[in-house]
Amino acid sequence: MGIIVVFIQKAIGQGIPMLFGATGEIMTEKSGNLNLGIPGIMYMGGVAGLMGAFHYENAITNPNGFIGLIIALLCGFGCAALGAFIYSFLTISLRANQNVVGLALTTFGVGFGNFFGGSMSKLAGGVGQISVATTAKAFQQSIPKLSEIPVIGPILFSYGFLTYVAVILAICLTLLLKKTRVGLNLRAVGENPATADAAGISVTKYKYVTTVLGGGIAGLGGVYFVMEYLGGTWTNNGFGDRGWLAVALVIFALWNPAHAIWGSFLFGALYILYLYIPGLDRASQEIFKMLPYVVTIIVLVITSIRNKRENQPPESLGLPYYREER
Amino acid sequence: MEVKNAIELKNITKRFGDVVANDNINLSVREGEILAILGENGSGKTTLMNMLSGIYFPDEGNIFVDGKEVVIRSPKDSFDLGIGMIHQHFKLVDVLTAGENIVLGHKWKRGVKREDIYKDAEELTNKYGFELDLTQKIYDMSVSQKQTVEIVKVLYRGANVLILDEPTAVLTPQETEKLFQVLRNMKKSGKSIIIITHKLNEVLEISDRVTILRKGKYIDTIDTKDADTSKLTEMMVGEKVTLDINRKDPVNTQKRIVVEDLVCKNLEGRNILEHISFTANSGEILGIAGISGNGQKELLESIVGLHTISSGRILYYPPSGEEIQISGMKTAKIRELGINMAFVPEDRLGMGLVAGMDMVDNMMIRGYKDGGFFFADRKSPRKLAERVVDRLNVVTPGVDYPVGRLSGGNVQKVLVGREIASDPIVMMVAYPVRGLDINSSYTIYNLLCEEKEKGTAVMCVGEDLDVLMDLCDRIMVLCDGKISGIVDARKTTKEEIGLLMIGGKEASKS
Amino acid sequence: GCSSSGADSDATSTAEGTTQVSAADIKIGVIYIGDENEGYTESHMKGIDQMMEDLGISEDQVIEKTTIPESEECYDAAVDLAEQGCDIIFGTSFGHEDYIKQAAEEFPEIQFCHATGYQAASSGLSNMHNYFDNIYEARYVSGVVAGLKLNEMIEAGEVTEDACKIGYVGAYPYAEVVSGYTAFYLGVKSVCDSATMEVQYTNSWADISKEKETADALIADGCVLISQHADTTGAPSACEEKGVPCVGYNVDMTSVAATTALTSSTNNWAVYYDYAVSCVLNGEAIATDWSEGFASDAVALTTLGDACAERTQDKVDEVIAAIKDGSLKVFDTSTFTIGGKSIEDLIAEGGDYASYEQYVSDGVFQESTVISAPAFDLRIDGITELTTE
Amino acid sequence: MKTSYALNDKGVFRLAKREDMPRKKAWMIRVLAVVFALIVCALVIVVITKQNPLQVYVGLVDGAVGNVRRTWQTIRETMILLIVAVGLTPAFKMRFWNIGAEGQILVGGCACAAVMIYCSDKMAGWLLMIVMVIVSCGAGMIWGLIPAFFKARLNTNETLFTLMLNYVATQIVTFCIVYWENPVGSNTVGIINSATKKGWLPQIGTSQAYVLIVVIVLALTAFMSIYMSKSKQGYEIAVVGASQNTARYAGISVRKVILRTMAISGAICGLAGFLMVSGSSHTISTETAGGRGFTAIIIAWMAHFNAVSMIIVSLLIAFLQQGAIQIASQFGLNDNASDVITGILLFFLIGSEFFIQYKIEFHSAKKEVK
Ligand SMILES: Nc1ncnc2c1ncn2[C@@H]1O[C@H](COP(=O)(O)OP(=O)(O)OP(=O)(O)O)[C@@H](O)[C@H]1O
Ligand SMILES: Nc1ncnc2c1ncn2[C@@H]1O[C@H](COP(=O)(O)OP(=O)(O)OP(=O)(O)O)[C@@H](O)[C@H]1O
Ligand SMILES: [Mg+2]
Ligand SMILES: [Mg+2]
Repeated sequence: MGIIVVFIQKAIGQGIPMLFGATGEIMTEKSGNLNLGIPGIMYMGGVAGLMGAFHYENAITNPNGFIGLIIALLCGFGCAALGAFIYSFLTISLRANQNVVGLALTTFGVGFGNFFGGSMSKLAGGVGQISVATTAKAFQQSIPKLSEIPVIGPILFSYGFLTYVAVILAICLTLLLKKTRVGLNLRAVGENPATADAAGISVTKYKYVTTVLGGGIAGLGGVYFVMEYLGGTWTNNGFGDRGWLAVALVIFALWNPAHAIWGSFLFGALYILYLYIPGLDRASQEIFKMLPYVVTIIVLVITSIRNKRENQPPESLGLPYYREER
Repeated sequence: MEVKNAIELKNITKRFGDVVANDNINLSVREGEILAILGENGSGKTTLMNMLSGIYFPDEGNIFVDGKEVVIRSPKDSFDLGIGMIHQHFKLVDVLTAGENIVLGHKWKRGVKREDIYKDAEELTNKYGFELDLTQKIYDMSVSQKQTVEIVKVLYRGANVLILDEPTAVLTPQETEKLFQVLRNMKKSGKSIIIITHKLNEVLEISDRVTILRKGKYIDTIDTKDADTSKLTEMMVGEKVTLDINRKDPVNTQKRIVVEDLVCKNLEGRNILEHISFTANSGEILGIAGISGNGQKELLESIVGLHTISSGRILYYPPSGEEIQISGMKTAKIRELGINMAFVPEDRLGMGLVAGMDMVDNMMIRGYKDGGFFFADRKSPRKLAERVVDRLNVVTPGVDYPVGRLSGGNVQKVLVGREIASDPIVMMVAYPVRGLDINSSYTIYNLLCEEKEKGTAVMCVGEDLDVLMDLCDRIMVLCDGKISGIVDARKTTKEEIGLLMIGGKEASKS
Repeated sequence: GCSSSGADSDATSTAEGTTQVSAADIKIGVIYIGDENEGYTESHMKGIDQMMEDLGISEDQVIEKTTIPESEECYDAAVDLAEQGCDIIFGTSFGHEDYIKQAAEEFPEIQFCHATGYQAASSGLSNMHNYFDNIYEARYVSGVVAGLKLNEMIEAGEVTEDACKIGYVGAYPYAEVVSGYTAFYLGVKSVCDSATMEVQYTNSWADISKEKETADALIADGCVLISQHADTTGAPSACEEKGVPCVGYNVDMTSVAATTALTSSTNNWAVYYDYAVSCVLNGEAIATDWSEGFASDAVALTTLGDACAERTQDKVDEVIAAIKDGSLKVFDTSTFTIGGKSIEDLIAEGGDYASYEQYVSDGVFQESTVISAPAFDLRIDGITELTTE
Repeated sequence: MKTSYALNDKGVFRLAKREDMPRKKAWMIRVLAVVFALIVCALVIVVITKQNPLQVYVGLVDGAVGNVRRTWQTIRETMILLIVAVGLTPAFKMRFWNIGAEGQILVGGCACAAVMIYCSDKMAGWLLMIVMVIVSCGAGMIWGLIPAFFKARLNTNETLFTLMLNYVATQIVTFCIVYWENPVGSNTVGIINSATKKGWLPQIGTSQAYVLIVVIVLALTAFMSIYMSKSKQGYEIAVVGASQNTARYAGISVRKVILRTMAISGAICGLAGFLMVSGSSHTISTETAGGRGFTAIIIAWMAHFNAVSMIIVSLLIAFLQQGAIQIASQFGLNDNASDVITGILLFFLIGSEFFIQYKIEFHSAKKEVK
């Protein structure tokens, strides 16, 4: 029982960064931009959040957790959004191929993260010496009383606020897309920019805004990982391949952020399952570590069997828009 | 009373690379009139209108709306000036509903519910006499329904000037009539309308004045009441041309394709063709009439192996006389057997041609397998492309130019030209002159007749009954996936066919 | 390639000296698996820096190549250093060894030293050397620190004696790790006899999230103290969240686990670098295998954390002193059994264990004497590997 | 409805597509982009390291082509990047988003290592080499065919499929390493057949020359370039890529083409794995592909799939990567910093294409009305 509760907790903890990434990427893709730079952007968000908190805590003798938290969020969001802005400028204004820019941005972003993460370690006096305890505490603060309820407490209420933010953001984006005028316009831009343009919607503006905001949201996934999950520290490539899994999650969720919520928890669970199955040898552990990827493939195949019109990517995904192009 | 110009274009020039699409053009539309724009394929009609709708920006020249000079930078600007355009290729979002497409981009006020907007839109449809289900998805709609959505969309935004680019190309005569009724209603309420069409009878029927373009240049504007078909054609082409179809009687006919009790289903599993049986003969043109969407497309596609067959047989009889069953074979297989069937599908750039490739590569689609084992031959396709350009007057900077950038009519010419040039034994064409100017249309008709005389079995799906009756030898009418009759084209009447098209019982016994 | 034939014993190894080079002329090359942002490499870098200071060698005499993977790139790096005129070249990662050896064959006049490897003696190359630290000694002492903490927890009633289980996050199941965790466990046992230990492998040297998840799973499985042989702060940050005491490796963990970090065992690579470079400066031969511990300050513990039990420091000092003077042997064969039997008995029985005869003498498993790399890979009683073999 | 007038007080910027840019000028623009990128990178270098950027660039060049050996290493890296890019090209031309080159390389390399480990003493050297090539290509081919099969049958999204297969391949390699590692538990396979050199791609000329790799890769590049532009199969690929409906109409079996093309693509990537294992590293690890599968995507696209451009872009990137090793040791600008610099350079190069394809026109509003 206890182990299962821990397992669920950990699965959710693993899932949240991917959920942020997927939500950001869905927002981006709905505008027709396939941003494969998300893995890099998440590194940028993570390192910037940490840097903000680190410099704040170092500059102030008595740092306040809440202020540190706000600074980390702003820095993380801002830096990730900046990464997404580079992508936007190149693909939207300069009409560069989205995939090339995305992959280059991933190279850049991961390098950027590791570089500044390393510089920070140096400032802090060595590997593992970065300490932003106050801010990290604020990130990790769970809901007081509620989290103490047995079973339900740990499963539902034991997380820092970013976990809830991730879920709420995903739900909000779902509602935005389904219910609002902006959502409608956004979908039109991603499906058929020429139509949206002819309808007087500013395609460029929508693409820029959603891509930049989407990047920012994905960046929060990096902030979550660094601040809440790791308690405020950095190791090179520590974020691993979660960024790619976030991109995978987008398709897994069929471009519906609400599906991404449970999808991310599932991915998270599969990510750590091998640790909770007793009696595995080293070789079979490696097979178990394949699970998130294999399951993604299986789900992918199953959804493609039931090939519904509504389950398709935005029609113009990946294509630049140029009004005069015939 | 003084006439006021709703729109005036002065000295407009537009170039695409070396192509001068519009060369110093002047044009005006008065308030409350319907102006037709006429011109050969590639003469720059669409381009000119796209500058009004904000898609293109003129290289030179000035635009006046209600007498004031304006700059139209984007569709939004055009919109704000009360100009609405219905494009040759619809601009609709497939996965959204009609209602959503209509309100798209519209800035409704806070607190206004979408339902209220739908109510407004509904009122509008009633006012002009449309039939429209606002909750239907676009991808479930027929072409004419999509067009209705387009028109309602433009009207809903309060357009004063409506531009329609070849709106009737894809409509049945009945639907066209309905559209014209709507246009007349709109004219009555003071709106100005610009319509591009290649059908001269429509020009004569609906417009007040006609502006004629030729090779990107402005020729003249005349009052419709002073015009007739031959005058318009002459102005358009620049010289006198005779427009008639040189139909000979079929000689030495042999059966080529025999279809026996064919049944086909569509994707949703509904029968789209039921118990179709007929014979197509060499040396004969078999017309296929019917309201679009009644199985014409599927019929042709199943013969060439692009549509799966539920039951029934399709037999092919080569001149040598034996019987080959081709039902159930894929296109590739049929080709391998050396059966040369030409096919002009309805969907030109989606099926018949590759938009991004040049003419040479598009010519290769047919017969690229010929020749050596490894290398593809590009020499003969190049020659063919040059011949097609020559023969059909394709307006293009060269055979290495991407087909997708050509004007709508010229794209069609490339496709039809290629198929005819393949020297087929069986030839199937769907709407072969859709989007073609009148002169080119007759060129095509006569090419089809030549094919027939050469002994080809020709099947031609068409919507213009007058033409079908002049062109074909027999006409088969489809209704609801069934054959409602096969008639002799020389003896039948428009009324008879019209009746069969809506499933007239009496005649269907034949 | 490795075509040199004949040389089959280590007799040739230290016979000849090195070509003498002056301190002003010497050039040193180092190949790192990571960079300064990774704990293991950082500790080597500190060692090199210290050596430069000790021997008065300037920056531009040392060429360091970072993030060199265990592939042909390592060979590329090694020969490149050789061609740049290095007199002695160090390679730091286990997987570098083959490539270092390959380069050593090609450049017989240059000294190649490889950390954690095991092939120098058998390679028959006089310019190829292995080195390591007796890190097991430090792990043993850190085990003592952990054991004292366990005792304190038992006394405080936080855990019962028979539920006194330690979790160990290991990288890979080979001698280097097995030797380390066994030493740690023996240290624990020396003060807290009821303790047992579970080992889970991450199959990676540095994966912060895997290490954290592994620690979390171990804690969920009932482990009340966590130690590690992996390079990141992942496990300590899990411990800090759960309030479970932890013992780290290489890095002082108090920054991430202020309230739970006890201590970390660390290597002081400067000792070897001083030695090896001095050998070249003096024209002396470098030992084929080198491994030193507390006696020459090649290993150490970080400052004890606040969480440590009372009077731990005294005990630590006492144990270190005993190790130094040789009165305490970490792998004293009387302190552990395998399947209930002593290693001596098992060797006598023959079979799989017979090959351990070369290591066991005088009631002690002589770790790091035959070759510098750890050799102890026995799975002793009291430790369960969660990853089965 | 009230009409509001768009005002003509401002001029209008507009873009026009151009096809007429002469080759020379296009390359000029690209070179200019590189120069700009170097200037920006120089600023970055000054800010983050306080080093003299010129010296850093000299170090970069020195690291890449400073001596014969370094030059050969750069050539080797160029060739390996090139072959992967060449392998990806048919898939991309078919609009099959194969981002699984990384995995295809890995399984190819893994298969190659398996043959080296298990078969070295069972067959003659030349036969071993042939078997290795076949098995590597075969493994890569299978890895390419799996997503192709589902794409052809069910139109399963191949982007994600191939991406996921990368990780599956990594896990398979880890799995194999558990059996091959030496010593047991160490996770390193070590140099395979280091004593006998069996299964090692022979080196022609001096010991540091990778002539054979160059020959193989360039020959393959030339062949694939002809295959894509001149052959019937190449034409089929282009048609399927443009429109599957048209392909069916043309009598092309779309499924067959998808499978065949991905088989080729995967096999070439598998061959790249062979070259990496047998030709240079002589071992297998999860790092064997080392991100080249992704880098090659950038290369293929930036080069617009043109063989000559691919060689140039591969060289540029290999140059940067090899140079980075040198500047890392010389100036402490480690791997990560060089990723940042590479990223900036790529951004500029990618962005410069815009100025080759479009021209910006300014229409001033002050035009007199006639
Ligand atoms: N975006 C574009 N890029 C390149 N060329 C273009 C573009 N738009 C139009 N053209 C060229 O401009 C010329 C005029 O084309 P336009 O579409 O205006 O003709 P049209 O009169 O509408 O012909 P049709 O009756 O066939 O529709 C053609 O030669 C066409 O190739
Ligand atoms: N979220 C995503 N992440 C990664 N790849 C994606 C994602 N969504 C879509 N893709 C893939 O990116 C590719 C580019 O999309 P695009 O719509 O341009 O394909 P296409 O060229 O039209 O091919 P198709 O004929 O299969 O539609 C597609 O193959 C699509 O499956
Ligand atoms: Mg698509
Ligand atoms: Mg037109």
